[in-house]
Amino acid sequence: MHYISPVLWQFLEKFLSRLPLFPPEASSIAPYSDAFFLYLLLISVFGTMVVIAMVVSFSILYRKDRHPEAIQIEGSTLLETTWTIIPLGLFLIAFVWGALLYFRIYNPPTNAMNIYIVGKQWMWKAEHPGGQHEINALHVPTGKAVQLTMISQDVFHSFSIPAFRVKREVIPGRYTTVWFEATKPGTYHLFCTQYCGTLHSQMIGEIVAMTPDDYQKWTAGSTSGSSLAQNGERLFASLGCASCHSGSADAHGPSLAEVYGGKLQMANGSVVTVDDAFLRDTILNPTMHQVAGYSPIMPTYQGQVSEDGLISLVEYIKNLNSNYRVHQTLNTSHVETVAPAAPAAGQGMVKQ
Amino acid sequence: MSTSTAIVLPPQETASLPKRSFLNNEYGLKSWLLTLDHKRIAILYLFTTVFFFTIGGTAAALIRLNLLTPGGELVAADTYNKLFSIHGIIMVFFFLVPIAPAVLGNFCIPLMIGAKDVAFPRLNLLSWYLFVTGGCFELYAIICGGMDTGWTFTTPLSTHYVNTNVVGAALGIFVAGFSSILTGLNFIVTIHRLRAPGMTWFRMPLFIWSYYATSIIFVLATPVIAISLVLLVMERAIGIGVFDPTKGGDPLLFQHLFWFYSHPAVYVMILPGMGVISEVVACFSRKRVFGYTAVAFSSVAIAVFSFFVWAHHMFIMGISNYSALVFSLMTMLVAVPSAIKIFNWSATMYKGSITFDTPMLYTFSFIGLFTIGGLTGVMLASLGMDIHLTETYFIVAHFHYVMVGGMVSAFMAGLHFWWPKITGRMYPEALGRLAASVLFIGFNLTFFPQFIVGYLGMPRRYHSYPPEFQVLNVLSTAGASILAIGYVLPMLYLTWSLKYGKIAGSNPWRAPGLEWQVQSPPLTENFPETPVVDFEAYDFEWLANQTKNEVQTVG
Amino acid sequence: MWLFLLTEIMFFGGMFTAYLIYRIWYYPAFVAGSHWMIIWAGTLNTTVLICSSFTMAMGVYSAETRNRKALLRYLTLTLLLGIGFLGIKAYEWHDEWEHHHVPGLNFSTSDFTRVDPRYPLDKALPQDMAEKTQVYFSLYFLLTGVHALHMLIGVSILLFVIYHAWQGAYTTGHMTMVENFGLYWHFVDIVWIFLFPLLYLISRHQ
Amino acid sequence: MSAHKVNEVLDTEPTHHAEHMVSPKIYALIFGALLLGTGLTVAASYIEMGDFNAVVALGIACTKAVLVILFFMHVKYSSRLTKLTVAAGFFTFIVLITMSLTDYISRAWGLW
Ligand code: HEA
Ligand code: HEA
Ligand code: HEC
Ligand code: CUA
Ligand SMILES: [Cu+2]
Repeated sequence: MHYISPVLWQFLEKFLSRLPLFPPEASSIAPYSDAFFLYLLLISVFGTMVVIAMVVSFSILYRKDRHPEAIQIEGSTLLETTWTIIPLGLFLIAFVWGALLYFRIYNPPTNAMNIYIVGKQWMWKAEHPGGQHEINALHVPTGKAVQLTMISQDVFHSFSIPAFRVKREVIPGRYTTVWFEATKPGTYHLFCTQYCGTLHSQMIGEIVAMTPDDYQKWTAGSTSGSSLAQNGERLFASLGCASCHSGSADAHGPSLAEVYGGKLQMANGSVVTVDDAFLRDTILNPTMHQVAGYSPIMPTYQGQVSEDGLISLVEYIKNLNSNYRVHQTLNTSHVETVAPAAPAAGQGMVKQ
Repeated sequence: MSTSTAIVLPPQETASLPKRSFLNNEYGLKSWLLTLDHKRIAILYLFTTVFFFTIGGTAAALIRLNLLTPGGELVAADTYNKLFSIHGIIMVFFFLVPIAPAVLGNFCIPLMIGAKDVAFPRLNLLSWYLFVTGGCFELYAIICGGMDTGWTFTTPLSTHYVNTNVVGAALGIFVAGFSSILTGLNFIVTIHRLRAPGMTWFRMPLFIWSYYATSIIFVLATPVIAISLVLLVMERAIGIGVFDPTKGGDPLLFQHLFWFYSHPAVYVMILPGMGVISEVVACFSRKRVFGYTAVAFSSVAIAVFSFFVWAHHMFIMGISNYSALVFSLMTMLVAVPSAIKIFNWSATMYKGSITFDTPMLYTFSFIGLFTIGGLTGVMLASLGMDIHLTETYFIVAHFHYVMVGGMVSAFMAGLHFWWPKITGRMYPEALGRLAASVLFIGFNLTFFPQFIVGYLGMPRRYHSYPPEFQVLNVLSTAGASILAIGYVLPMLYLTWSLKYGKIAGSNPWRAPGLEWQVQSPPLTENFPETPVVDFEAYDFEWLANQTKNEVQTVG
Repeated sequence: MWLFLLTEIMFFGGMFTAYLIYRIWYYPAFVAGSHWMIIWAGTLNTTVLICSSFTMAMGVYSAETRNRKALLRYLTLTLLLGIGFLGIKAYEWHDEWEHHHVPGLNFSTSDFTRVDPRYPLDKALPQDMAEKTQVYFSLYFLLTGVHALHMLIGVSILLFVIYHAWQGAYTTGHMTMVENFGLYWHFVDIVWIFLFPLLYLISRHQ
Repeated sequence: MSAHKVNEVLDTEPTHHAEHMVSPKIYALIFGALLLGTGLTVAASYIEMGDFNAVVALGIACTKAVLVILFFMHVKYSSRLTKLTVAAGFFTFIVLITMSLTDYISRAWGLW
């Protein structure tokens, strides 16, 4: 080849070296996903082959030259049932297998570390619990389950890491979660896969999976001061939350210590699990999540806290093991305890 | 070739077109634009849909050209977004949804059931005008800025964040939707009321069964997209808060409503094709379709089940996991009737006497490509797999396999099959076979690489992409140019054949359907006298007796 | 004709679905919103529509019995009742406009964040829920608006039908037009029969 | 062609050839019932019944609708086909609502 045309050769070389046929398997879920894909591929190839075999062999056997006179056949119930049952069976296996995989991918293990993702036109922002911020990049340790809690500030986006075989829609107004456990250190693609406007194709970034040691170094090297929870604490004080959620017996609101992860009895009789989405929602729409035994006096904080702020608050409440810190802030920011600062702006029209 | 073909053309030296037919009954533009004849309306539709196809196809060509290089140097990002939105909207709402029902259905249904016309000829003409009006809105929207929402109009993007001509586009679809509704209505009533004496339900060609199923979907599903578009326009124009998360609305609700129509609509796009395939397979195998009842009922089953599966487009969009389960299961169920059909067609060839004319070649490519497309659909329907595959080029490949490889192939099969009936002339057979092969090769070259690049993770609707995907994209673009030849070729030779094609005679394929028992092109009133049907569908023995006392052309 | 009505069912179906879902979500807002409906107007309108349905049915009957005069009389009555309905509806809309209850164009939550003087027992809605009354009113205007549009179309067709009936059509045995129009009219009536309780009544008391 | 076959064809015709004329008396009766229903719902809405208010109101509305459909719209006297058509319409309507609700209701159940 080489002596025929160097240009052609170069071209081919480049061509082939740029022809990946299979994405890297870089998360603990990827092998499972690929195994399932293999199954689907197999039944598809099998089904296609059966059809092709029928069509080709009949075309050869019964073409007009060989078989000038057609023999009329009505049909066959036996055959009909066979080719109803077999595909149905194969499809149902696919359904069960797929469902199991789905729940595996969308149900984070309880010990996962949490990273917040905010999507907006057209960038990704990641917020680590330690307060590190990243734009269009995400550093994660290998060998550790990482849960992403994601929200969009404007339109639908979708957070996709092909190498990890995970993807989840990022929705305005609601947290969604996805988790993965990276297995191989490396840099992988991060795509926004839901069409989100002009620069949709620029809403990309990279996932850097690093060994736990490297990750440790990275976190240490890129802290920007206070952690998320610390930010949250500050907000908790300045927004006046502490005045009602002081944890003392005569407080207007329930104590928030250790509330995360537990179950709450609601005023309308239902029982909910307190997760990130619930915390966010109660801050914005307290009336829709009335805790039993309290009156609906909590003001809405819609339009007053940014998504980042909400994330900090949520992170703070999640880590609130006792009311000690709340009392601390209470003592330091006494001004706000008199009247909750927020409702003033809440009166009248709040419209964008 | 002469031994292996079923074409029995009349002796060409003496043959002539019938003196009187629907084509030369009246002349002048007015006689076309105000016609109530279903056959002329079909031809009007043919012109308009082909017109829209060229627009959509041009957009596709630009998309593929732009994706030749990873940087997307050809057009700017927002132009690219407009291109694929135009491509999707035009191709779906103004080409594929109307093409099969309105062109082939309009032409064939009355002929096949032995009726003079459809039940409401005026309504039929009105639907064409609605369609054209909708199309004009759409063209207006495209010219005045275009729209860049994608064909799915996802809220809140379409309501609050883009500033292109979404309202115009939505209105266009809204109006065209009424055209679909009226067509569906017309067909249902026609099939119920106007069957010739003796044409019982189980003597109807399978073509009619599948059009019946299609019409049901038209009538029941289209209004839902109409209302969701109304909501969308209201929200965009005056800012009501039904889908807007900041006002307490749920943006997902729009998708529920949208897909409640659009999933059944994908079966609108395939069922007519399945009807065509049944006819063609039977004719060119010279055999009754294997398992007639199974095929007939599977059409209806597809139509019914298609209403239960819409949320499979939303598996990762934030619907609840439980409901994802339900919808995934239903999707698996709806895939089965399609499998039944595929197997029955294949089995029809068993012990047949097969010839390989152009329609049959297109049928083969339908069977192969639709099977691949459908099975990849099953992959998408499997929850865990969908997470990885959704919103990538895998989906793009899936739906082009079913829509282009499936339905467009079937339409081409049908067009070639009925071409002699419509025009009275044959298309050039050798060119036809060539075009069918070119299409098949070009198609696979275009879209098979997209499966791979999709599994690699390349997202759809991307104006530029990481360089390692380039090779596959180059292949795909190369395929698209072959594909373009494959489409332009039939356009050319079909036009050519209008004047120079061989005279076809009334039944060149020696097919058994009622439509083949009249002259081609048929009379305006279709049948000189009401036919009485005393034979089963695909009754080749009856046909053999019949041909002994040769069919006559009137006039 | 029935097939066409199927289409209509599904057309309204989309909106009813939306209504149901948001009602579950934002129950208090829907209650508060419906407190602002003018109940006498709604009741009156329901009655008007039912009357018009009755006169329509009688019109069809007169066509069946080939009684041109009666047909004309009943059709005209139907027409008047239909116009009456639209008038009352317009009055209501005007009222809602005055109260700033039209989302998107003219909306303010102030009516809902304070205690409603007519329902002193009810508490005022907290701000976040008050915002959600917009959803209620959006749906209210959509549902009634689309319904009124249907009435408007119905009235226009009715004019046409009356004109033909006046010329003596329909009373000679060919009455499909009247019959089908009757079906349409009854359908529009049925939609209102559901809209009335959903929008006006079922939250009266909480 | 045998007479039997002709019948078979005619049976599937949706027109009500053997038109059953509903007498004005029945119309008046239904009319009265509808007015009564309206009065009842309005009255019922002023009685505190908790969740039952909605049930009662919708129950009455459904009854009224059924009356209109059966008598004013002649479905009671129409062919099986018409009945089937009407049923199909309501069926899809129910499908739309219930299947959407599967999502909305079970969302609150949270993750697995
Ligand atoms: C003509 C149009 C058409 C048709 C017929 C289909 C048919 C099917 N589609 Fe497809 N689909 C689309 C058009 C169509 N689709 C479009 C346009 C989109 C994307 C929309 C967008 O987002 O822009 C889409 C997207 C789409 C999705 C959403 C993906 C996502 O967004 O995440 C899913 C998921 O379930 C899906 C599934 C299916 C299934 C299960 C079928 C089934 O009906 C297929 C049934 C057929 C077969 C199964 C093949 C025959 C079977 C055999 C021969 C048996 C084989 C034998 C053995 C296994 C032994 N489709
Ligand atoms: C019926 C439906 C239909 C048809 C027939 C096609 C046909 C084709 N489509 Fe289409 N496609 C869709 C429906 C369809 N598509 C939809 C619904 C989408 C999703 C849109 C969205 O994301 O919102 C899509 C998206 C889509 C994409 C993804 C864009 C993206 O996500 O970024 C691509 C990319 O390759 C593509 C390519 C093609 C190609 C190469 C063809 C070819 O088959 C076309 C071949 C035809 C021609 C090339 C034209 C023939 C030439 C002439 C008629 C001559 C006249 C022209 C000149 C003289 C210039 N399509
Ligand atoms: C006026 C007093 C008041 C203020 C100020 C207030 N809350 Fe509350 N909060 C309440 C009451 C009362 C409840 C219980 C009733 C309910 O759910 O509405 C509550 C409930 C909650 C809950 C859910 C119940 C639980 O136990 O998990 C959370 C979370 C919460 N508040 C967080 C906050 C945050 C964060 C802020 C500040 C940004 C804040 N609150 C400000 C009074 C208040
Ligand atoms: Cu964000 Cu696409
Ligand atoms: Cu679908």
